[in-house]
Amino acid sequence: MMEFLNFYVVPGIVTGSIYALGAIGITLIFGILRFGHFAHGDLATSGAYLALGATALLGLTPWAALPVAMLLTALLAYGIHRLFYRHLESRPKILTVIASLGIGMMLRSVVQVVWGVDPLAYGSGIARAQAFGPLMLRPREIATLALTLALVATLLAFLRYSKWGKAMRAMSDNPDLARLCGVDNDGVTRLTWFIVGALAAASGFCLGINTELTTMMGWSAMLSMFAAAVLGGVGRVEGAVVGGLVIGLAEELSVLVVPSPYKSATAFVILLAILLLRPQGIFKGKVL
Amino acid sequence: MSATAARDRPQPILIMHQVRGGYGDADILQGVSLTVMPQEIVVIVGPNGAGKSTAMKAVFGLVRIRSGAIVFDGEDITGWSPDRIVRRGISYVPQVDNVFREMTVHENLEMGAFLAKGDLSAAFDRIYALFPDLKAKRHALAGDLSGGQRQMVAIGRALMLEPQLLLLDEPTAGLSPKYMQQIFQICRDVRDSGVSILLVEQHAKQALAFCDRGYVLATGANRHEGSGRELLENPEIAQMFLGG
Amino acid sequence: MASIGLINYATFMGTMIGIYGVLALGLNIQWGVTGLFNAGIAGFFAVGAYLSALITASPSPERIMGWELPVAVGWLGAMAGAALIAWPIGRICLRFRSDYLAIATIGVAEVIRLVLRTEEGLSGGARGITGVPRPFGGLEYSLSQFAYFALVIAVLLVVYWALERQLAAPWGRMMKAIRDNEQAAAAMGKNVEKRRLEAFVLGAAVMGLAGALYVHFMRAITPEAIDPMIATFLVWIMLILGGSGNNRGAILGAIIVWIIWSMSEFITDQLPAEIATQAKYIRVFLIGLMLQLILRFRPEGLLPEESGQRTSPHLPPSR
Amino acid sequence: MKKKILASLSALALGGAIASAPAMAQNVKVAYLVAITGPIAGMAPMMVQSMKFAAEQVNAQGGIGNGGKLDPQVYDSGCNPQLATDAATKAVNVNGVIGIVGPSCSGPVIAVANSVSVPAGVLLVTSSGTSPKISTLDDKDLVFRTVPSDDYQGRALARALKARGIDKVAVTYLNNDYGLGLAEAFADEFQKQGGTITASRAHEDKKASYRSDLAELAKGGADTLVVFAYGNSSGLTILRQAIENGFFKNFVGADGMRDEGMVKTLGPDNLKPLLVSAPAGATGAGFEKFGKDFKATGGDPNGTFAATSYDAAFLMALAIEKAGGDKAKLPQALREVATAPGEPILPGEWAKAKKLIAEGKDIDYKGAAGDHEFDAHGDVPGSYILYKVSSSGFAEVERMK
Repeated sequence: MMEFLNFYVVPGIVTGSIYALGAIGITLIFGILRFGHFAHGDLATSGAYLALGATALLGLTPWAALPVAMLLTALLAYGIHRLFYRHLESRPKILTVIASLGIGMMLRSVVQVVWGVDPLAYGSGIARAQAFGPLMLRPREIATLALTLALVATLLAFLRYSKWGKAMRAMSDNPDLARLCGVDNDGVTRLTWFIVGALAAASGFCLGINTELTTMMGWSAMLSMFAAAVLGGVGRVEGAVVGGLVIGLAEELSVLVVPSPYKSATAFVILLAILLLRPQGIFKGKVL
Repeated sequence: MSATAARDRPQPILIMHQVRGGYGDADILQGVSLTVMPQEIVVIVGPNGAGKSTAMKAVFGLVRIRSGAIVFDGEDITGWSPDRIVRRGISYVPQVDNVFREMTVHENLEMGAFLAKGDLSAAFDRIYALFPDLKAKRHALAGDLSGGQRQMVAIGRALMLEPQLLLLDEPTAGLSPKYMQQIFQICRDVRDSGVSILLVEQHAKQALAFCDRGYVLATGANRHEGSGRELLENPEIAQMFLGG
Repeated sequence: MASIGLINYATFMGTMIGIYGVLALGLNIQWGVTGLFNAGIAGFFAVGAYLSALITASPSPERIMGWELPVAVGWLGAMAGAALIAWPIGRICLRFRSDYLAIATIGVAEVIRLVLRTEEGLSGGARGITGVPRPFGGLEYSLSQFAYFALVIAVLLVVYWALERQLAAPWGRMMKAIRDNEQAAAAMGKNVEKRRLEAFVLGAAVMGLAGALYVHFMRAITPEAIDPMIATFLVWIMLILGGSGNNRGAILGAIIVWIIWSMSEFITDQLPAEIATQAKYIRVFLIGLMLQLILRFRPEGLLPEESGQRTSPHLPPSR
Repeated sequence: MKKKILASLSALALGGAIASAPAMAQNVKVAYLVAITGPIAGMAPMMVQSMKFAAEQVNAQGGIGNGGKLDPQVYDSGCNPQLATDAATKAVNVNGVIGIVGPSCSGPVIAVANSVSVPAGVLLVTSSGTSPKISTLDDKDLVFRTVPSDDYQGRALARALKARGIDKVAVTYLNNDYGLGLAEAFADEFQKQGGTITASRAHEDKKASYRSDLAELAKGGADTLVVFAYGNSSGLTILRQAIENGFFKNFVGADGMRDEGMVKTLGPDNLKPLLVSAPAGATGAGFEKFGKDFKATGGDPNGTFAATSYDAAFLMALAIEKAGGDKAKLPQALREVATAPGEPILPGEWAKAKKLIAEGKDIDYKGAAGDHEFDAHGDVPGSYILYKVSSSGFAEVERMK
């Protein structure tokens, strides 16, 4: 039983919260800007490497470098929007989806040019687990969970109580009506990209600190993140969190029933099942 | 002119003069003219495809206008963007999707006052006084309300910025007769609080009975105008919508 | 012998262009004509390649099939197999906007890759399948290359001709009508979902055929060939650059992009060793940038769709 | 490059007049096809560097033939058959190389051999294609490799573990030709020797967590885990998570796990229970000499496939010298310079080899990664060393048989 908890459930939740941070970004873009953002995984990769750059250049500890990376990635995300996506706004959304596929490729190759393709790590050595009763946790896992919790709580509070958070929800809910109310479309878009960039960086960072940094890490995780977003219900932040946890757990538990190489297929199977049975997701999100 | 025009008022709050325009290349509006006086309920009726909703959307800057002019409160607002028009004092309630379904009633009203600065409590008090039902449901999601309540939320949202003119696009569509009368009563209350109302109605008979003045459009142009009673008594109109 | 060498290289390049041209034609049915975003071209390509290999190669104790049937049977099998995979995916995803189809097809390609890598008994696993016969494979090198090149071009032309006919038929006109104005088409009583599913499956079959052409050219297939960059992304760039909705545009795109892609290595080879490694990644970056620039400045592609029905370029059904 | 294309084009126009010039008076082009991009891109820089190092030594010590130079052209094979065949076609047909060193990864080797190099009669020596399938290609004796088939290493490792008294192991392997080949050969031999494999599971790389995999593997009760993966990829993550969670007491890997970066990342102290095997020179002298020389130029002789890549490049040069630049004679020449009997030649001894070849004497290259006594398939039998982790990297434990 404890083995099950420590080696299946705990890693599943940690991985799941990493997916959740990514899925929130995907769900926000899907809900507010209304397109699937296929550069999201690579945005997370960029964030992870920017944190690494900050540790190297500024001499920060990894966790101190995280806010720097979140800020830089937020700017990066906004910059990508300004340079590329914005010009496609008046066109069918699917063109932006295609563009994002190319942006992902560009981000990846920039990371490969700057940092090379060898796996890198924020620090050396290993961290043995500490026992909390029968539960075995590593400090970085606790930190990952705490960070996810803090970011999600902050975001939910922002969306619930602040004027601009409500504007974002209004845009996601009913964009035409939001415009009739005088909500500044560009302002909400800008804000969305900042938030999405920062969260993507956090997601990439957590993935990096729990394993290693590789240039393909984000691309590999993207399918799971999308599945999490759709599972939770498109446009639903709390849905993305639940979806992320479900996908993370499902992937870890899948080895009990299928050969390990098919771990990556778990997310896909869940995605297809949810599209087939309940396309609006657990939390009744949008169906585009 | 009608009896109401005899009241002593300086000038109309809204003048739409010979407006032509539409969405794509085709013009739906083939020259529509109408006026709205302060504290007046004006209704636009007409058969399907007559351009009723389009005429209203033209006021709110949602339609490409090819020729003609729209003057609001003495200022030419032809070609303005919707958010500028909102700031100038016109609110618009679309026919469908006119609430934020995922947000609470209170948040819906808040969004209506998105452009306002400062304390909103007075505005909330005003709206909740007008719609006591909404106050009880203030924390419910708008999407969970009944159709009539949703319409109230939409109108309440539009009134948050204290507009001078309220545009309502078929507010009673799909409502039961009971709710329809309730909405009409709300319109009167709103008018009496000092706001002019221009609305498009499918239920011509009931609408003409309650409005101050009405316009009948057909194929994108004015056909008849007059007080509600005059129009109701016009045999041609009765033939057009009501009897047949 | 430089001259023969150049001809050999041109033949190789022409064959690859032919194969990619077929892929681009397949994508054109799905995206250009119908507005379906398939981001898992590699998966259908792989199914075609593996099936044709299994049908035509000699049997091996390590895996199934190996029927040594004629290559033409392999090609038909490839098309049928890819279509069979596409059908359920289309059934599930075509109800939604194309973003869902995109993520689902990325997933399908990934699962197909996993299956082909893992199931040794099916696909030779990570080691793949070797000893796939090539038509005219017995000839001397240059001659054999040229003969296969001619065959690929012939197939490309047949596919092109068949698709042009199909598009000129009521089916094609209906597809464009659905893409440009789904509501209107649906109102006319056409079974939109069924037509779109047909287009998706037909496109997948053509992609499967491209996979078959590829595997007989290489005489072997391993899971590495199913690379999203090489087998999916490059095809997208080809179609968008060439002009989606236009079959000739798709082929032109295949020609230009493959030449740029292949020739750019001659340039990066001239760079000093220290940055030569990086240059390979810069090449990928530039391909991505090229896509952005086309989307922004010439979204209709080099050869825009001819029919005047469209009000704006690239107008897939929007929901 | 433009110039090259122009030159080729003018040659075309002149009906190939240029092509008739004597071959040995000028430079000889060989292609180095390395997976600079793609899944094993991390190993590529050291492979390229060691190949180029071989070419530099050749050119510094008299070059090829009568004053010619070895002109290596590096291509990206991307660990992808489309890219590799494209690159090989360019190399053979446009740039006129007479031999190919590489490509990396077995899939591309098979594709290039099938569709380019064998039909065109070009010698191919791969330094990192380890699939047993390469042995059985219908290659007209044109495909060789300086890296042993996975089969040898897997079996040698199985015997070595058994000899050290390890009877019960669990195996996890990367789901590609490298991992699979090793795992199968290992399992076959280990069981033949009477050992027990409690669990054997493939894994995909780039996953964030392998803990559930590890838990499954540990269920059989073995305290040794054999990891056939790369130390700069999933191998690193698996070792980290196994050690952190206290799965297994001992770890065993093959050459893919002999990764200095991994030791640095996890810390040498934590990796004390790790043993890895890697191909070695039969006498050790070859590797020692290569190691010393290569280190002096800033290379890492222990880099994965660095030694085999060096040998492949150096052997290619020796064969070209022996064959007098005649493409058709290359395979035969390669066998002659690589196999006994003959005067032993160590890595870097180009001038000596050149002199002996000129005198018509037989030579026998004893390389950095082994003696390279090619068998009928063009394969080399592996000889391996078992290493443990020390504070300064990897230290030899014993030679394996």
